[in-house]
Amino acid sequence: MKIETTFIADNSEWASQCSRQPDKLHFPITENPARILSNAWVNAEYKHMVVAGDAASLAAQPGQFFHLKCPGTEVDQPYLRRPMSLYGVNPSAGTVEFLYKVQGMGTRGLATLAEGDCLDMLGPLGRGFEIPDTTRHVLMVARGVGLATLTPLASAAIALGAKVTAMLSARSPELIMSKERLTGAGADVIAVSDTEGNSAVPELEALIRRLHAQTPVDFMTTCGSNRLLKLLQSLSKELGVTGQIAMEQHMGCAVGMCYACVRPFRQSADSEELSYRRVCWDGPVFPLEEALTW
Amino acid sequence: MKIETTFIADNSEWASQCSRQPDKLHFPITENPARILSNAWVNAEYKHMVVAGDAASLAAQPGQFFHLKCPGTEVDQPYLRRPMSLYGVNPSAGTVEFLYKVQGMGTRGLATLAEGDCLDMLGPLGRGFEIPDTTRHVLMVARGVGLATLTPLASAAIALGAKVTAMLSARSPELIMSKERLTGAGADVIAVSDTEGNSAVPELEALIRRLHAQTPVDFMTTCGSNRLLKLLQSLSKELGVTGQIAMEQHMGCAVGMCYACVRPFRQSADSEELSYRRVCWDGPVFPLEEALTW
Amino acid sequence: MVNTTVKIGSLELANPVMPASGTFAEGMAQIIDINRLGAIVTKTITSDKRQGNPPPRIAEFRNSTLFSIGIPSKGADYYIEETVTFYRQYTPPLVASISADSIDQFGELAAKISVPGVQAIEANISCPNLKKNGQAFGMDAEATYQVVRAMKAATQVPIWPKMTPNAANIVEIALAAQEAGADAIVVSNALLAMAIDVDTFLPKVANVMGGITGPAMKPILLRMAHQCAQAVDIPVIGCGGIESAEDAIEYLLAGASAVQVGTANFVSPNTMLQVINDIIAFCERRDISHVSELVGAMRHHEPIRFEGVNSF
Amino acid sequence: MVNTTVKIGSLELANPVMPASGTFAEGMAQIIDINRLGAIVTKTITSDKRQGNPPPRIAEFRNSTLFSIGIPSKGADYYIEETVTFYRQYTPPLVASISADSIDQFGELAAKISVPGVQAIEANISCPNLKKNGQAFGMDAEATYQVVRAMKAATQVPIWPKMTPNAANIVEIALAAQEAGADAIVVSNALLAMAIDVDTFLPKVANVMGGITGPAMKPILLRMAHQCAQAVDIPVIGCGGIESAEDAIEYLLAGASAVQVGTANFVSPNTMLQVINDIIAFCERRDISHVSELVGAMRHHEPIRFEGVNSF
Ligand SMILES: Cc1cc2nc3c(=O)[nH]c(=O)nc-3n(C[C@H](O)[C@H](O)[C@H](O)COP(=O)(O)OP(=O)(O)OC[C@H]3O[C@@H](n4cnc5c(N)ncnc54)[C@H](O)[C@@H]3O)c2cc1C
Ligand SMILES: Cc1cc2nc3c(=O)[nH]c(=O)nc-3n(C[C@H](O)[C@H](O)[C@H](O)COP(=O)(O)OP(=O)(O)OC[C@H]3O[C@@H](n4cnc5c(N)ncnc54)[C@H](O)[C@@H]3O)c2cc1C
Ligand SMILES: Cc1cc2nc3c(=O)[nH]c(=O)nc-3n(C[C@H](O)[C@H](O)[C@H](O)COP(=O)(O)O)c2cc1C
Ligand SMILES: Cc1cc2nc3c(=O)[nH]c(=O)nc-3n(C[C@H](O)[C@H](O)[C@H](O)COP(=O)(O)O)c2cc1C
Ligand code: FES
Ligand code: FES
Repeated sequence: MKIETTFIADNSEWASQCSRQPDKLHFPITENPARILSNAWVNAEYKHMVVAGDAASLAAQPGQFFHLKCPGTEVDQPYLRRPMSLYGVNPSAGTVEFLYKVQGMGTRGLATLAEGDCLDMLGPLGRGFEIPDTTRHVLMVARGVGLATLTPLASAAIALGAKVTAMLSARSPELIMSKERLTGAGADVIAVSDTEGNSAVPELEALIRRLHAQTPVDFMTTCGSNRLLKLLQSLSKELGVTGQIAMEQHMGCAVGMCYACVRPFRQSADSEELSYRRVCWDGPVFPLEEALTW
Repeated sequence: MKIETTFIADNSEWASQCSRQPDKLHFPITENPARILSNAWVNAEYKHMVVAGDAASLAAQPGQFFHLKCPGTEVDQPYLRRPMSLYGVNPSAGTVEFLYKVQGMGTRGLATLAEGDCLDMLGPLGRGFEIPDTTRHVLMVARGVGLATLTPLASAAIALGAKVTAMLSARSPELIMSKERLTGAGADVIAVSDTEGNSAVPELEALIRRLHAQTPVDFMTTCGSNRLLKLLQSLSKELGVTGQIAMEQHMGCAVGMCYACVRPFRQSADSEELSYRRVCWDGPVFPLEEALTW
Repeated sequence: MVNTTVKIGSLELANPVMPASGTFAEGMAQIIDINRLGAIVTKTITSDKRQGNPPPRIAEFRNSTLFSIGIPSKGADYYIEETVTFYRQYTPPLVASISADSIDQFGELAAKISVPGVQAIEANISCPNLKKNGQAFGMDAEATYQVVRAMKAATQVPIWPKMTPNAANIVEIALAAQEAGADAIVVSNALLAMAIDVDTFLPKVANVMGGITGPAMKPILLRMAHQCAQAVDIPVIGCGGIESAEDAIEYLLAGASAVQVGTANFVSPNTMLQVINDIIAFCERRDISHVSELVGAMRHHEPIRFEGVNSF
Repeated sequence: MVNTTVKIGSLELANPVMPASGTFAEGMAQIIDINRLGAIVTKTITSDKRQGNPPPRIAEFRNSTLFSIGIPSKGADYYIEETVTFYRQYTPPLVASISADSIDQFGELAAKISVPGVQAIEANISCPNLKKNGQAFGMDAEATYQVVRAMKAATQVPIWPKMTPNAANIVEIALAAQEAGADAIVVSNALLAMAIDVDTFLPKVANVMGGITGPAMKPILLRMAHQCAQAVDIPVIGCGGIESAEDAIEYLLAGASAVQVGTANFVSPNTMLQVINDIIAFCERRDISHVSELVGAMRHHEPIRFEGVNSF
């Protein structure tokens, strides 16, 4: 894909303050110093960050992600960037959102950002979800971080005219996030949790079968969890429903250059032939039936 | 030199908060997390830092120094410590003072320290000044950073019953520091500067000769400057006055282990035989007549 | 106006900055104007298709990274049809990087990919992951000589062997490459390294060992580039740990005629353009009219002046 | 109670932590209780007196340092009279480190310093600064064999040759050392490196090249320690970039029986004691009753489970 451009990237501009939004419209992916609008805790483990996006980042699609340069501290110096899914984008408000779990050096650094600070973000990256235009009922099954990735898909599907059922699973009810956001977008939300004792795979399976019996599901998505992947793979096969999964892998470049982020995939459904694909560039969203459980 | 001790160093203690002063009395040199009492600018280039010292550091002598672990920032991570002369010590108040020029990565880090912060300081280190007990008149000639090193010598010499004349040289009168402190200690202060046009070597030489004619100088000290060293070396030889110089060199360990900080010295006055000595351990104070100009 | 052109043998580059093999791909064209680069260097390919090493393939340290990728390759046909076609849309010369299992295959692959659009071929004789314990052609002067000879015999396209820093006698190997007719040498690839997770007792990359790259490695690889530049007459292209113009200038001062930027492209895809801009600014500040004046311009400390006293 | 003792041949150490040669001296006894160390290793000496390299001798990077010290030495007599006498006041075994210009001199010096109190002799066959371009005995398996043989013939004291990471074939050299009767090997000394000040165009150390040390080097030197530990039967003492218990444990997992701490002693003289304390705490947390259980305990990634599907 050749990008038509006479634009000469001026990096002094790029490197300068985040208040300036350099004109990089010619490039679909930008390394953009974005201004933080807010970065608040949603529960004990997760933060919700809203930034002012440039034109390129405002074109982000559900399932795509950004590669974030996490600020260092005296002790932590995260050398590489960290991938984060698009949690929301609002082109008219000019905002891009992330929902992230604070767990290691990089995300601890992200958590230190305050309103007005600068976040160097590279993106949007990867291939997002591709829901067939004819889709009538999307089932999203998400746990933990997977929620951040799936949430923006709901509005997109609803905009297509589809019904969306979001099954949210978490360790405890307090860790269920995005319920309001999903309901607000018009999705039906089913929340389950380990402490309530209704999040085991057999129970989810029964739930999905009931749902499908009521309003047939014709697109299934999930993210991250191995046991959810297994469940959806077997159901999608049995019920003849297509679907996609968003995968994760440790990344170097996030733009398809380093081949660090590979995972094995089947060439096609049921194929015995495997090959590595780059999560960052060939994905992170892949056909459900080609993913390998691990 | 064997240190008598049954003390087992407990590093968890050392590594803990700076508010605690671990009992390390048995060791003459400690790696001590000291609390910052103040750290203020004295002019556009220099800061004056006061810390709460432990027992070992309160025993510091003029001419000795500390090796300071300078805090890092997101961009700067000074890996090694930075040597800083003792600028003042007050055992009864429990304070140790530094006067430092903010110039590079390490000193920029030091400059970020605020009251209540922790400074990991190793010391006291090196061999300080040794003024013969019979000394009657000490001449100190200092420029820039050299001042920090020589200042504590004034009170020590005065305590010995000697008269002290301090010649302070700087680029401009605003950069003359410690005048009050020296006068307060009982020293005569002569301040010269480049902008006033009275700091050239021939003028200083004439000044010293006049001073010596009035009240014979019997001990000369200087620090850091090559042209001042040259001047004092020739005068000390001609006038038969002994003296010492405090030298600087880039350091690794500061405790005589790495041999990074060597400079060439004469074996004795006028000797043609040279050898390297460690500024940190054999010095930083050396006999005036054995130092080499550079 | 600073003249930034450099000559690498018969090839003139608009400026001395290019990517290091394996750290650049088509995706970069969606982020920066790759027409501003001195050259384009692609990921090493083999003649056949290969999958590379199992994941995890990457670990991160404070100032460097450990990669154990292997040489995943879509093969020579894909390269000629897709990769070369893609880069022919752009102006900088395209440098292909190849690897092979035998000396003959190095020659064959060089011949095969000498298609219009390929303006130099890097010989990756140094990939630390491909051969057991990193023992590759580039560890040995004779094997290096043979590989370069085979490639030179097979094609008119300039050949740039890329040295491995795991070799002790890198100067000897550089001389062997020159002797065999190399048009330039790239110094160098990545040092073999490893790391273990002390919680799980597992190696941080599945392959146990990988190549360590990034700024922390610069002083070692700079030393090697300097040693090679002092020994050979052909141009040396410096590579290793470059993330700023100062780093690139350090390599030029040490004797390199051009530089390759690797891992820094991952940290910031704008790095190479920034390096070019800042080299120009550096030259302007110091009244250097041609970047090539920096090449080999390192000075030396004068012996300590003992002012009439005899040294010991 | 965690048992921290380790055996290095016939020598039993109270714990596996000791200083690296050249990074420890008498001054340390004024700061920490050196009786808590596993062993004491002194700076390399030569038989004669030497001044070492001209300053500047040091440059600092973000996570490593470049030292070009040479081997300043007060000679063997001073060592025996002053240094050994000093350390005999302390309990940990004293390990002398020696260097020489010829194989015979290595033997002679080993014999000379085999005085009561010296409990092992490290052979610094790897000092990167002493010989031109760092070419030292340790670059060559045959020379290493000869040096160790000469020393073993000259003394009953255990001999620990210290490998140079600048050698490509470190395993071959380790095997040669073992063959010659080495009681343990230390892996390893510092990699040769350099840096140039882009303002002055001067090298950052007067000698142009020096040894690069510190945490940034750990992944490379750990790899070498692991390779050697897999090849030899004698104990490997790991060295390079250790600044925490985790670093030390990484070396143990990779197969080292003990470790040496170098540059970290400069950053914090308490490092070694901290490492000892934290290794004990680590073992307690994980119910490891003897530190030596960690030696070589690295596990391996299982090949990707393809769940019934044939692998490619
Ligand atoms: C495409 C994609 C989208 C993602 N979206 C989100 C999201 O929206 N919200 C969220 O909370 N998390 C998300 N993650 C996971 C997130 O990238 C990791 O939590 C983060 O990198 C951890 O970095 P750290 O330094 O805090 O943790 P550490 O554990 O200290 O990281 C160490 C190294 O491992 C890598 N790493 C650790 N966990 C992961 C992981 N799960 N995936 C990839 N690399 C990892 C880090 O990038 C770093 O290089 C996503 C991952 C991918 C690949
Ligand atoms: C015994 C001794 C006492 C000193 N006392 C004082 C003092 O009281 N006040 C004061 O302002 N300065 C003093 N200095 C100088 C002070 O150590 C340096 O200014 C400081 O190390 C600079 O560090 P930086 O990172 O800010 O500068 P940079 O220039 O970034 O330092 C780079 C490297 O060079 C070393 N370095 C730079 N200049 C010197 C120098 N002059 N001496 C030794 N190493 C240097 C640094 O330690 C560091 O390793 C003293 C130096 C010595 C040797
Ligand atoms: C992810 C990755 C992949 C690489 N692949 C190749 C390769 O295919 N061929 C090659 O010659 N070098 C390869 N290298 C080495 C780089 O070209 C370069 O020599 C090395 O990274 C040192 O430069 P740096 O420190 O700037 O990264 C690779 C490096 C990385 C980080
Ligand atoms: C200042 C300095 C001096 C050294 N001198 C010697 C020496 O005399 N003999 C020796 O075998 N190694 C010497 N070394 C190398 C260290 O013993 C050690 O092998 C190296 O520093 C790597 O360990 P580190 O990363 O923990 O520092 C020296 C290292 C430094 C930093
Ligand atoms: S992270 Fe580099 S190819 Fe995916
Ligand atoms: S700084 Fe290490 S000996 Fe002086």
